[in-house]
Amino acid sequence: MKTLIIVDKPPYGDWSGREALDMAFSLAAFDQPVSLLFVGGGVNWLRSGQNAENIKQKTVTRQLGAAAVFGIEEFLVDSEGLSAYGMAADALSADVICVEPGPDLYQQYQHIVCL
Amino acid sequence: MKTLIIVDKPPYGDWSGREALDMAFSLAAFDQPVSLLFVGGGVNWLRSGQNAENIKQKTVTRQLGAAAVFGIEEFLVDSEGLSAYGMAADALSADVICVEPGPDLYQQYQHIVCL
Amino acid sequence: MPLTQTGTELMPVLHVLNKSPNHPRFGYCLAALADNDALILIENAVFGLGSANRFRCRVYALQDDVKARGLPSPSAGEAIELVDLPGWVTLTATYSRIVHW
Amino acid sequence: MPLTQTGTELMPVLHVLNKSPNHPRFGYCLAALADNDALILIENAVFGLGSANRFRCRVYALQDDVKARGLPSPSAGEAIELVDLPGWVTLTATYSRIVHW
Amino acid sequence: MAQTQSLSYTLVITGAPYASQAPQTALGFASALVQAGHRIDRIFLYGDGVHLASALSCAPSDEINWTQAWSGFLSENGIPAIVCVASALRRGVLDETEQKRYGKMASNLVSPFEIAGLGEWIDSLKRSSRTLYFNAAD
Amino acid sequence: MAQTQSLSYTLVITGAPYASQAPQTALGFASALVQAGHRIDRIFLYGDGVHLASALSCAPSDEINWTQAWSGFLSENGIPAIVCVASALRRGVLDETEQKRYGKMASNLVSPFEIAGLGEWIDSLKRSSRTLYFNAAD
Repeated sequence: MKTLIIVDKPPYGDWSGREALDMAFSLAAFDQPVSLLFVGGGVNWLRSGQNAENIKQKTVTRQLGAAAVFGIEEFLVDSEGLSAYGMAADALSADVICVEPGPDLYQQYQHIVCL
Repeated sequence: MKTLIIVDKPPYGDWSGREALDMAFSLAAFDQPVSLLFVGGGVNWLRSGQNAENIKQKTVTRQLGAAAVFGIEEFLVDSEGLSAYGMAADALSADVICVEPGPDLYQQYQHIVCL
Repeated sequence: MPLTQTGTELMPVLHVLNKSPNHPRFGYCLAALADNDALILIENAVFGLGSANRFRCRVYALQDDVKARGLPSPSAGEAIELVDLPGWVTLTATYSRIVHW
Repeated sequence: MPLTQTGTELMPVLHVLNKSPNHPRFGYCLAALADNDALILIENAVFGLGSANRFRCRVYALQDDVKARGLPSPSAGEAIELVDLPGWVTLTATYSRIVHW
Repeated sequence: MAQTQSLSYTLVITGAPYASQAPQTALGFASALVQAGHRIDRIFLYGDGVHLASALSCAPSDEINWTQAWSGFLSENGIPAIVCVASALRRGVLDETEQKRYGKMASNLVSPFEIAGLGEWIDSLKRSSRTLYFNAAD
Repeated sequence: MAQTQSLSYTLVITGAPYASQAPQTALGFASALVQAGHRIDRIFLYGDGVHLASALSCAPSDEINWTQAWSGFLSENGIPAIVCVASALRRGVLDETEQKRYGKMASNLVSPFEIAGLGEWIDSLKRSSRTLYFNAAD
């Protein structure tokens, strides 16, 4: 029962990404295989050098760091999104696999969630 | 104190347009000059032939009809939005003025509200 | 039909899309469609009926949402089928994998 | 400075934008800018810093939102000024007309 | 496309009433599901969807109160309905247990909704034939 | 760009906490306004922004409770805060008067917020030097 959680909005401006991540953490806690896919504006979750202290939120980088520890299998990232936001795959805050989201990718997952 | 209320989302899918319209009605009720501008997806508020009975909402056409009665001064509509959604200016549900939204238009209003 | 890594055959996907055509997710959904998938447009996504030639698979649209918004019914040449709520239910029963955009 | 229909001189506009660059409203805001207006990017709009050459007026960005998102500070050649909250307050006091996108 | 087999469903609602069309679309779909002879394992409210379970919402007299409509549908059909605890606490949707735990002056969870964790959602993924999502539109 | 004159402001918040960044951005701005010596005529909550006035919201211990933070700021500075009645009723934010009128089991409006109509917003447009809007981002 492999699950893919898609994050397509940047962090901090709204809450949907955090609640998507909570779903991923829960799956991992219940030993269900789960991967995260960052698409479009969502690639900004992986930007290095974030510091949300002054806007009084938790910096999401630390949460993503916990994701690997808690058993989230893969961080997939949309390569088109990376280039749209001027980000290099080797300068991200986490180890990622660059993908081109399409049918070949999605068919590997039984459940796909996009909040 | 001329006010412009901008509606840029289609009706029914969310509530922001209705609440923007409520603001316009209130201004008119307090005898404050107010115009509505429909931009982008918002032009679909003016489509003729709407009937929201089956999705259990009020059809917005009737509300727009009331707008003229209640003293809302003008319905402005973005001509680019009309063509993007394949709508003809002479087949709309209300009398409108086609405009190209830009600085020349906006400078005529002291207050501009875009929810 | 493509095989997964584990060798089991996967059913095609029913994609459910409720976003307007100018929403980024409309594009992500388009990019996810396989030839043998199906797509149903609901809520604000029915504004995308006019761009149906961009879809590479079977396309349905929820009648109530089309009617609410005053959109013209698709012509016979457009290969889009209007469905009612029971029709949508049938689609979800037919496709074992469903993605909501 | 242009004159309105009533003949009074209008102050230029401070535009406040908080939407991501791929949000439709980002474009509506750009189309509304006059040469002597000012624009301040806050919240998710700071992701638009990289496309600052599309803005035809003075551009500011809220430092806290830029820093939160890990975006590089604009280089000297980019003509974008980072402001803190007191700086944003000063801008709102300076411009008598403010539009929030 | 004929399919007469009876299946089990979970519906996840993440869009709020009066902000999105999600709860209304979901209710229409749920009614059609029951009519077609399928079983609904549970309704799961997540994110902004938890506002649907607020007993305090009051619709104008000429509009449908989606909380009441959902509450009635769930009771009539004996369908379990779960509100995600993490989403609910942040947004001020509380049952009496959470009210006491946090020392609040009132609870506002409408029956038959109950508060529970994401484990219920995971159980749906495992056990329901289909898990569907009703999100905010734009 | 120097401007030392003291002005009066109204802040309209239409984005909900835990769904948007609007209440936090607005609070940072409001604090800076007061520090700069400007006056805040009122805060006006509209649309989803009314959720900010729910006394029942509970933040996790390591997150800021934006309702409490706003409530404290308003009280300390004696700033009037209005919740739009039409938006509030639909979304289940009630004071005791509305609770009784609609026969509900509880009220949940946090002090010092008060419920009133759009007339208060129009008064702001007429009287405040500036009316600013804090909307949901995306």
